Amino acid sequence: MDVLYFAWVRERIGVPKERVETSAKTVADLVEELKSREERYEVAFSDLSALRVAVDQDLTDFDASIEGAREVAFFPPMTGG
Amino acid sequence: MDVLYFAWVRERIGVPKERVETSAKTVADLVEELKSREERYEVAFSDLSALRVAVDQDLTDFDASIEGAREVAFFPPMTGG
Amino acid sequence: MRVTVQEAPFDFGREAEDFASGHHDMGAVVTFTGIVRDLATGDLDAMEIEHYPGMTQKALEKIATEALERWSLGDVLVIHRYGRMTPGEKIMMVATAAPHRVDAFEAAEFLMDYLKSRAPFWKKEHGGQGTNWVAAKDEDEAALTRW
Amino acid sequence: MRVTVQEAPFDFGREAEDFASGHHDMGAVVTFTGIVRDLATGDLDAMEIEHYPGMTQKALEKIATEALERWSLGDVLVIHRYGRMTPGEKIMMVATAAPHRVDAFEAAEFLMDYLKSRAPFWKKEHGGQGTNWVAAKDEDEAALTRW
Repeated sequence: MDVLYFAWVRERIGVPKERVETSAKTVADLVEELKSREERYEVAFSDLSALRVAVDQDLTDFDASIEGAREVAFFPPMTGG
Repeated sequence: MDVLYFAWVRERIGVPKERVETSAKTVADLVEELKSREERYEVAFSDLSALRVAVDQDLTDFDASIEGAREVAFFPPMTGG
Repeated sequence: MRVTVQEAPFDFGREAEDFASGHHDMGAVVTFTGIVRDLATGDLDAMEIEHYPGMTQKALEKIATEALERWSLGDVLVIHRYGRMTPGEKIMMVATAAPHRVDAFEAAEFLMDYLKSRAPFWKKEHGGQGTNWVAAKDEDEAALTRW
Repeated sequence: MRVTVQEAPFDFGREAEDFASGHHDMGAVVTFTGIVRDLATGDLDAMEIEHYPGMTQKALEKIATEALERWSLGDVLVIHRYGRMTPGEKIMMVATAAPHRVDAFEAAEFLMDYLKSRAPFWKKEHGGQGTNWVAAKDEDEAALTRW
Protein backbone atom coordinates (compact mmCIF):
# COMPACT_ATOMS: atom_id res chain seq x y z
CA MET A 1 0.00 0.00 0.00
CA ASP A 2 0.99 3.67 -0.28
CA VAL A 3 1.91 5.41 2.94
CA LEU A 4 1.76 9.22 2.84
CA TYR A 5 3.18 11.79 5.26
CA PHE A 6 2.27 15.45 5.58
CA ALA A 7 3.63 18.56 7.32
CA TRP A 8 6.25 17.90 10.02
CA VAL A 9 5.62 14.15 9.82
CA ARG A 10 6.74 14.32 6.18
CA GLU A 11 9.79 16.35 7.18
CA ARG A 12 10.80 13.89 9.92
CA ILE A 13 10.28 10.80 7.78
CA GLY A 14 12.05 12.49 4.88
CA VAL A 15 9.68 11.47 2.07
CA PRO A 16 6.11 12.50 1.19
CA LYS A 17 5.09 9.01 0.10
CA GLU A 18 6.43 5.48 -0.02
CA ARG A 19 5.31 2.02 -1.01
CA VAL A 20 5.09 -0.32 2.01
CA GLU A 21 4.59 -4.09 1.86
CA THR A 22 3.04 -5.14 5.14
CA SER A 23 0.84 -7.76 6.70
CA ALA A 24 -0.25 -5.37 9.47
CA LYS A 25 -3.97 -5.55 10.15
CA THR A 26 -4.51 -2.18 11.84
CA VAL A 27 -3.01 1.28 11.68
CA ALA A 28 -1.43 0.68 15.10
CA ASP A 29 0.24 -2.53 13.82
CA LEU A 30 1.58 -0.63 10.82
CA VAL A 31 2.98 2.08 13.08
CA GLU A 32 4.78 -0.52 15.23
CA GLU A 33 6.22 -2.14 12.12
CA LEU A 34 7.50 1.17 10.78
CA LYS A 35 8.96 2.19 14.16
CA SER A 36 10.96 -1.05 14.28
CA ARG A 37 12.53 -0.29 10.91
CA GLU A 38 14.49 2.90 11.42
CA GLU A 39 14.98 5.61 13.98
CA ARG A 40 13.35 8.35 11.87
CA TYR A 41 10.05 6.45 12.11
CA GLU A 42 10.48 5.98 15.82
CA VAL A 43 11.01 9.72 16.20
CA ALA A 44 8.07 10.67 13.99
CA PHE A 45 5.69 8.22 15.69
CA SER A 46 6.93 8.73 19.26
CA ASP A 47 3.73 10.48 20.39
CA LEU A 48 0.64 9.16 18.64
CA SER A 49 -1.61 11.65 20.44
CA ALA A 50 0.08 14.33 18.30
CA LEU A 51 -0.79 12.46 15.09
CA ARG A 52 -3.86 11.89 12.96
CA VAL A 53 -4.43 9.16 10.38
CA ALA A 54 -6.53 8.71 7.27
CA VAL A 55 -7.17 5.36 5.60
CA ASP A 56 -8.13 5.65 1.95
CA GLN A 57 -8.57 9.39 2.46
CA ASP A 58 -11.04 9.15 5.32
CA LEU A 59 -10.07 10.31 8.80
CA THR A 60 -10.04 7.43 11.25
CA ASP A 61 -8.18 6.28 14.37
CA PHE A 62 -5.21 4.03 15.12
CA ASP A 63 -7.42 1.00 15.84
CA ALA A 64 -8.82 1.08 12.31
CA SER A 65 -8.31 -1.87 9.99
CA ILE A 66 -6.02 -1.39 7.00
CA GLU A 67 -6.81 -4.71 5.37
CA GLY A 68 -7.40 -4.07 1.68
CA ALA A 69 -6.52 -0.38 2.07
CA ARG A 70 -4.74 1.31 -0.83
CA GLU A 71 -3.52 4.38 1.02
CA VAL A 72 -2.69 5.27 4.63
CA ALA A 73 -1.71 8.85 5.53
CA PHE A 74 -0.13 10.22 8.72
CA PHE A 75 -0.11 13.88 9.66
CA PRO A 76 -0.36 16.31 12.59
CA PRO A 77 -3.70 17.78 13.70
CA MET A 78 -5.04 19.86 10.84
CA THR A 79 -4.91 23.65 10.78
CA GLY A 80 -7.25 24.72 7.99
CA GLY A 81 -9.42 27.79 7.68
CA MET B 1 -42.69 69.59 22.24
CA ASP B 2 -42.72 67.67 18.97
CA VAL B 3 -44.54 64.34 18.98
CA LEU B 4 -43.61 61.95 16.16
CA TYR B 5 -45.35 58.81 14.93
CA PHE B 6 -43.95 56.04 12.74
CA ALA B 7 -45.25 53.05 10.77
CA TRP B 8 -48.83 52.01 11.60
CA VAL B 9 -48.96 54.45 14.53
CA ARG B 10 -48.38 57.25 12.05
CA GLU B 11 -51.09 55.84 9.79
CA ARG B 12 -53.63 55.59 12.64
CA ILE B 13 -52.91 59.05 14.02
CA GLY B 14 -52.93 60.48 10.50
CA VAL B 15 -49.85 62.73 10.80
CA PRO B 16 -46.11 61.99 11.05
CA LYS B 17 -45.45 64.82 13.49
CA GLU B 18 -47.29 67.43 15.50
CA ARG B 19 -46.59 70.14 18.01
CA VAL B 20 -48.11 69.36 21.42
CA GLU B 21 -48.36 71.76 24.35
CA THR B 22 -48.55 69.69 27.52
CA SER B 23 -47.79 69.75 31.20
CA ALA B 24 -47.51 65.93 31.32
CA LYS B 25 -44.55 64.77 33.37
CA THR B 26 -44.10 61.27 31.96
CA VAL B 27 -44.67 59.47 28.67
CA ALA B 28 -47.63 57.65 30.24
CA ASP B 29 -49.20 61.00 31.27
CA LEU B 30 -48.77 62.30 27.73
CA VAL B 31 -50.41 59.17 26.32
CA GLU B 32 -53.43 59.62 28.64
CA GLU B 33 -53.71 63.24 27.62
CA LEU B 34 -53.62 62.40 23.90
CA LYS B 35 -56.13 59.54 24.32
CA SER B 36 -58.60 61.91 25.95
CA ARG B 37 -58.42 64.27 22.97
CA GLU B 38 -59.70 62.26 20.04
CA GLU B 39 -60.70 58.72 19.18
CA ARG B 40 -57.83 58.20 16.72
CA TYR B 41 -55.39 58.56 19.63
CA GLU B 42 -57.44 56.19 21.75
CA VAL B 43 -57.29 53.63 18.93
CA ALA B 44 -53.57 54.07 18.30
CA PHE B 45 -52.66 53.89 22.01
CA SER B 46 -55.15 51.16 22.98
CA ASP B 47 -52.43 48.53 23.59
CA LEU B 48 -49.23 50.05 24.95
CA SER B 49 -47.50 46.65 24.98
CA ALA B 50 -47.55 46.89 21.15
CA LEU B 51 -45.82 50.27 21.23
CA ARG B 52 -42.33 51.59 21.81
CA VAL B 53 -41.29 55.11 22.72
CA ALA B 54 -38.21 57.28 22.31
CA VAL B 55 -37.61 60.53 24.19
CA ASP B 56 -35.18 62.88 22.47
CA GLN B 57 -34.25 60.00 20.15
CA ASP B 58 -33.29 57.53 22.84
CA LEU B 59 -35.38 54.41 23.40
CA THR B 60 -37.01 54.43 26.81
CA ASP B 61 -40.20 53.24 28.52
CA PHE B 62 -43.59 54.72 29.35
CA ASP B 63 -42.56 55.66 32.89
CA ALA B 64 -39.83 57.95 31.57
CA SER B 65 -39.90 61.64 32.33
CA ILE B 66 -40.57 64.04 29.47
CA GLU B 67 -39.87 67.20 31.41
CA GLY B 68 -37.68 69.39 29.24
CA ALA B 69 -37.88 66.95 26.33
CA ARG B 70 -37.89 68.39 22.83
CA GLU B 71 -39.12 65.30 20.99
CA VAL B 72 -41.21 62.23 21.88
CA ALA B 73 -41.73 59.48 19.29
CA PHE B 74 -44.19 56.58 19.29
CA PHE B 75 -43.86 53.54 17.04
CA PRO B 76 -44.37 49.77 16.87
CA PRO B 77 -41.58 47.32 17.76
CA MET B 78 -38.76 47.83 15.27
CA THR B 79 -38.09 45.49 12.37
CA GLY B 80 -34.64 46.38 11.06
CA GLY B 81 -32.00 44.19 9.51
CA MET C 1 -15.88 52.01 12.21
CA ARG C 2 -18.28 53.21 9.53
CA VAL C 3 -22.07 53.50 9.83
CA THR C 4 -24.03 54.57 6.77
CA VAL C 5 -27.79 55.09 6.41
CA GLN C 6 -28.87 55.69 2.83
CA GLU C 7 -31.72 55.28 0.38
CA ALA C 8 -29.53 54.28 -2.58
CA PRO C 9 -28.42 50.70 -3.24
CA PHE C 10 -24.91 49.77 -2.08
CA ASP C 11 -22.35 47.61 -3.83
CA PHE C 12 -22.08 44.61 -1.49
CA GLY C 13 -19.16 42.96 -3.31
CA ARG C 14 -17.13 46.15 -3.36
CA GLU C 15 -17.91 46.99 0.28
CA ALA C 16 -17.01 43.44 1.38
CA GLU C 17 -13.77 43.49 -0.62
CA ASP C 18 -12.74 46.94 0.64
CA PHE C 19 -13.52 45.98 4.21
CA ALA C 20 -11.59 42.70 4.04
CA SER C 21 -8.55 44.21 2.33
CA GLY C 22 -5.68 46.12 3.78
CA HIS C 23 -5.72 44.59 7.25
CA HIS C 24 -2.51 42.73 8.05
CA ASP C 25 -3.39 42.04 11.66
CA MET C 26 -6.94 40.73 11.30
CA GLY C 27 -7.28 37.03 10.51
CA ALA C 28 -11.06 36.88 10.28
CA VAL C 29 -13.73 38.89 8.46
CA VAL C 30 -17.45 38.09 8.73
CA THR C 31 -20.16 39.76 6.68
CA PHE C 32 -23.93 39.52 6.93
CA THR C 33 -26.25 40.77 4.20
CA GLY C 34 -30.02 41.06 4.51
CA ILE C 35 -31.94 40.62 1.27
CA VAL C 36 -35.60 41.36 0.43
CA ARG C 37 -37.22 37.94 0.38
CA ASP C 38 -40.30 37.27 -1.71
CA LEU C 39 -43.47 36.16 0.09
CA ALA C 40 -44.43 32.47 0.19
CA THR C 41 -47.19 33.43 -2.25
CA GLY C 42 -44.53 34.85 -4.58
CA ASP C 43 -46.33 38.16 -5.03
CA LEU C 44 -44.28 40.71 -3.13
CA ASP C 45 -44.07 43.80 -5.31
CA ALA C 46 -41.93 45.83 -2.95
CA MET C 47 -40.65 46.17 0.58
CA GLU C 48 -40.82 49.70 1.96
CA ILE C 49 -38.58 50.61 4.85
CA GLU C 50 -39.48 53.58 6.99
CA HIS C 51 -37.00 54.98 9.50
CA TYR C 52 -36.60 57.73 12.09
CA PRO C 53 -34.08 60.04 10.43
CA GLY C 54 -32.96 61.87 13.57
CA MET C 55 -32.40 58.70 15.53
CA THR C 56 -31.22 56.03 13.08
CA GLN C 57 -27.58 57.03 12.65
CA LYS C 58 -27.14 57.53 16.40
CA ALA C 59 -28.79 54.21 17.27
CA LEU C 60 -26.62 52.30 14.79
CA GLU C 61 -23.44 54.01 15.98
CA LYS C 62 -24.30 53.12 19.55
CA ILE C 63 -24.75 49.45 18.63
CA ALA C 64 -21.51 49.40 16.58
CA THR C 65 -19.58 51.09 19.40
CA GLU C 66 -20.86 48.55 21.89
CA ALA C 67 -19.66 45.72 19.61
CA LEU C 68 -16.19 47.30 19.44
CA GLU C 69 -16.10 47.52 23.23
CA ARG C 70 -17.31 43.98 23.90
CA TRP C 71 -15.21 42.03 21.40
CA SER C 72 -11.62 42.18 20.26
CA LEU C 73 -12.30 43.75 16.86
CA GLY C 74 -10.26 45.71 14.38
CA ASP C 75 -13.15 47.25 12.50
CA VAL C 76 -16.93 47.33 12.11
CA LEU C 77 -19.08 48.36 9.13
CA VAL C 78 -22.85 48.89 9.10
CA ILE C 79 -24.81 49.96 6.00
CA HIS C 80 -28.61 50.14 6.18
CA ARG C 81 -31.00 51.35 3.50
CA TYR C 82 -34.47 52.83 3.75
CA GLY C 83 -37.14 53.43 1.11
CA ARG C 84 -38.62 51.07 -1.46
CA MET C 85 -36.89 47.84 -2.54
CA THR C 86 -37.87 44.84 -4.67
CA PRO C 87 -37.25 41.11 -3.96
CA GLY C 88 -33.58 40.20 -4.31
CA GLU C 89 -32.37 43.71 -3.40
CA LYS C 90 -29.95 44.02 -0.54
CA ILE C 91 -31.40 45.89 2.44
CA MET C 92 -28.35 46.14 4.66
CA MET C 93 -25.01 44.65 5.59
CA VAL C 94 -22.72 44.44 8.58
CA ALA C 95 -19.08 43.40 8.56
CA THR C 96 -16.65 42.67 11.38
CA ALA C 97 -12.87 42.18 11.30
CA ALA C 98 -11.06 40.50 14.19
CA PRO C 99 -7.82 38.69 14.91
CA HIS C 100 -9.83 35.52 15.64
CA ARG C 101 -12.96 34.04 14.08
CA VAL C 102 -15.01 33.67 17.27
CA ASP C 103 -14.93 37.42 17.91
CA ALA C 104 -15.81 38.23 14.30
CA PHE C 105 -18.78 35.83 14.32
CA GLU C 106 -20.14 36.78 17.74
CA ALA C 107 -19.88 40.51 17.08
CA ALA C 108 -21.67 40.16 13.73
CA GLU C 109 -24.49 38.20 15.38
CA PHE C 110 -24.71 40.75 18.19
CA LEU C 111 -24.93 43.59 15.64
CA MET C 112 -27.70 41.79 13.76
CA ASP C 113 -29.70 40.94 16.88
CA TYR C 114 -29.60 44.55 18.05
CA LEU C 115 -30.21 45.99 14.62
CA LYS C 116 -33.34 43.85 14.27
CA SER C 117 -35.01 45.08 17.44
CA ARG C 118 -33.30 48.28 18.54
CA ALA C 119 -32.67 50.30 15.38
CA PRO C 120 -35.63 52.46 14.30
CA PHE C 121 -36.65 50.78 11.04
CA TRP C 122 -40.08 49.45 10.09
CA LYS C 123 -40.82 47.21 7.14
CA LYS C 124 -44.01 47.32 5.09
CA GLU C 125 -44.79 44.74 2.42
CA HIS C 126 -46.58 45.77 -0.76
CA GLY C 127 -48.05 42.77 -2.56
CA GLY C 128 -51.00 41.26 -4.35
CA GLN C 129 -52.94 41.16 -1.07
CA GLY C 130 -52.40 44.85 -0.36
CA THR C 131 -50.00 46.22 2.23
CA ASN C 132 -48.83 44.76 5.52
CA TRP C 133 -46.58 46.08 8.27
CA VAL C 134 -44.12 43.31 9.13
CA ALA C 135 -44.64 42.32 12.78
CA ALA C 136 -41.67 42.03 15.12
CA LYS C 137 -41.04 38.42 16.13
CA ASP C 138 -40.91 37.31 19.74
CA GLU C 139 -37.81 35.29 18.87
CA ASP C 140 -36.01 38.45 17.75
CA GLU C 141 -36.67 40.11 21.10
CA ALA C 142 -35.66 36.89 22.86
CA ALA C 143 -32.38 36.78 20.91
CA LEU C 144 -31.18 39.86 22.82
CA THR C 145 -31.08 37.96 26.10
CA ARG C 146 -28.06 36.07 24.76
CA TRP C 147 -25.82 39.13 25.04
CA MET D 1 -23.18 24.07 -3.42
CA ARG D 2 -19.70 24.81 -4.73
CA VAL D 3 -16.41 23.65 -3.20
CA THR D 4 -13.18 24.85 -4.78
CA VAL D 5 -9.60 24.02 -3.78
CA GLN D 6 -7.03 26.09 -5.64
CA GLU D 7 -3.57 27.61 -5.44
CA ALA D 8 -4.48 30.87 -7.16
CA PRO D 9 -5.93 33.88 -5.31
CA PHE D 10 -9.70 34.30 -5.47
CA ASP D 11 -11.69 37.50 -5.84
CA PHE D 12 -13.51 37.74 -2.50
CA GLY D 13 -15.69 40.72 -3.44
CA ARG D 14 -16.80 39.12 -6.69
CA GLU D 15 -17.46 35.74 -5.08
CA ALA D 16 -19.43 37.36 -2.24
CA GLU D 17 -21.46 39.47 -4.68
CA ASP D 18 -22.21 36.55 -7.01
CA PHE D 19 -23.19 34.35 -4.10
CA ALA D 20 -25.50 36.95 -2.55
CA SER D 21 -27.19 37.86 -5.83
CA GLY D 22 -29.94 36.16 -7.71
CA HIS D 23 -31.66 34.56 -4.72
CA HIS D 24 -35.22 35.83 -4.26
CA ASP D 25 -36.08 33.38 -1.50
CA MET D 26 -33.04 33.77 0.77
CA GLY D 27 -33.16 36.64 3.25
CA ALA D 28 -29.74 36.15 4.81
CA VAL D 29 -26.21 35.68 3.47
CA VAL D 30 -23.20 35.22 5.76
CA THR D 31 -19.59 35.13 4.58
CA PHE D 32 -16.41 34.34 6.45
CA THR D 33 -12.95 35.10 5.07
CA GLY D 34 -9.69 33.92 6.57
CA ILE D 35 -6.74 36.22 6.01
CA VAL D 36 -3.00 35.65 6.55
CA ARG D 37 -2.25 37.53 9.73
CA ASP D 38 1.20 38.90 10.42
CA LEU D 39 3.04 37.65 13.50
CA ALA D 40 3.08 39.74 16.68
CA THR D 41 6.75 40.38 15.85
CA GLY D 42 5.67 41.74 12.46
CA ASP D 43 8.12 39.60 10.53
CA LEU D 44 6.02 36.96 8.80
CA ASP D 45 7.38 36.65 5.27
CA ALA D 46 4.93 34.03 4.11
CA MET D 47 2.38 31.45 5.17
CA GLU D 48 2.69 28.16 3.34
CA ILE D 49 -0.32 25.88 3.25
CA GLU D 50 0.20 22.20 2.53
CA HIS D 51 -2.76 19.96 1.79
CA TYR D 52 -3.61 16.35 0.93
CA PRO D 53 -4.69 16.62 -2.69
CA GLY D 54 -6.61 13.34 -2.90
CA MET D 55 -8.57 14.02 0.25
CA THR D 56 -9.13 17.78 0.45
CA GLN D 57 -11.98 18.20 -2.04
CA LYS D 58 -13.84 15.18 -0.64
CA ALA D 59 -13.40 16.30 2.97
CA LEU D 60 -14.69 19.81 2.20
CA GLU D 61 -17.65 18.47 0.21
CA LYS D 62 -18.55 16.21 3.11
CA ILE D 63 -18.53 19.15 5.54
CA ALA D 64 -20.55 21.35 3.16
CA THR D 65 -23.09 18.57 2.56
CA GLU D 66 -23.53 18.09 6.28
CA ALA D 67 -24.21 21.81 6.70
CA LEU D 68 -26.89 21.63 3.99
CA GLU D 69 -28.51 18.70 5.77
CA ARG D 70 -28.43 20.22 9.24
CA TRP D 71 -29.65 23.74 8.52
CA SER D 72 -32.32 25.23 6.32
CA LEU D 73 -29.99 26.62 3.65
CA GLY D 74 -30.38 27.62 0.05
CA ASP D 75 -26.70 27.45 -0.88
CA VAL D 76 -23.17 26.92 0.43
CA LEU D 77 -19.83 28.05 -0.98
CA VAL D 78 -16.36 26.98 0.16
CA ILE D 79 -13.12 28.20 -1.43
CA HIS D 80 -9.78 27.20 0.12
CA ARG D 81 -6.31 27.93 -1.18
CA TYR D 82 -3.03 26.11 -0.70
CA GLY D 83 0.55 27.15 -1.42
CA ARG D 84 2.44 30.25 -0.40
CA MET D 85 0.72 33.46 0.72
CA THR D 86 1.84 36.76 2.24
CA PRO D 87 0.24 38.74 5.12
CA GLY D 88 -3.06 40.30 4.08
CA GLU D 89 -3.78 37.65 1.45
CA LYS D 90 -7.07 35.81 1.71
CA ILE D 91 -6.63 32.10 2.48
CA MET D 92 -10.20 30.91 2.19
CA MET D 93 -13.86 31.84 2.39
CA VAL D 94 -17.17 30.22 3.16
CA ALA D 95 -20.60 31.63 2.40
CA THR D 96 -24.08 30.50 3.40
CA ALA D 97 -27.49 31.64 2.15
CA ALA D 98 -30.62 30.93 4.16
CA PRO D 99 -34.19 32.20 4.53
CA HIS D 100 -33.35 33.27 8.11
CA ARG D 101 -30.25 34.73 9.70
CA VAL D 102 -29.83 32.20 12.50
CA ASP D 103 -29.40 29.34 10.00
CA ALA D 104 -26.95 31.32 7.88
CA PHE D 105 -24.81 32.23 10.91
CA GLU D 106 -24.84 28.80 12.55
CA ALA D 107 -24.04 26.97 9.33
CA ALA D 108 -21.12 29.32 8.59
CA GLU D 109 -19.71 28.77 12.09
CA PHE D 110 -20.16 25.02 11.76
CA LEU D 111 -18.33 25.07 8.42
CA MET D 112 -15.46 27.04 9.92
CA ASP D 113 -15.17 24.87 13.03
CA TYR D 114 -15.00 21.71 10.91
CA LEU D 115 -12.73 23.23 8.30
CA LYS D 116 -10.27 24.23 11.02
CA SER D 117 -9.84 20.75 12.46
CA ARG D 118 -11.16 18.24 9.92
CA ALA D 119 -9.99 19.42 6.51
CA PRO D 120 -6.45 18.27 5.59
CA PHE D 121 -4.57 21.56 5.56
CA TRP D 122 -1.40 22.41 7.48
CA LYS D 123 0.02 25.90 7.90
CA LYS D 124 3.72 26.70 8.06
CA GLU D 125 4.99 30.15 8.92
CA HIS D 126 8.13 31.51 7.23
CA GLY D 127 9.54 34.45 9.14
CA GLY D 128 12.56 36.17 10.55
CA GLN D 129 12.91 33.41 13.16
CA GLY D 130 12.91 30.62 10.58
CA THR D 131 10.00 28.30 9.90
CA ASN D 132 7.29 27.05 12.22
CA TRP D 133 4.41 24.60 11.73
CA VAL D 134 1.32 26.23 13.21
CA ALA D 135 0.07 24.04 16.07
CA ALA D 136 -3.60 23.08 16.27
CA LYS D 137 -5.34 24.76 19.20
CA ASP D 138 -7.17 22.80 21.88
CA GLU D 139 -9.96 25.36 21.64
CA ASP D 140 -10.46 24.54 17.95
CA GLU D 141 -10.93 20.87 18.75
CA ALA D 142 -13.22 21.80 21.64
CA ALA D 143 -15.33 23.99 19.32
CA LEU D 144 -16.54 20.84 17.53
CA THR D 145 -18.40 19.63 20.62
CA ARG D 146 -20.90 22.45 20.07
CA TRP D 147 -22.35 20.72 17.00
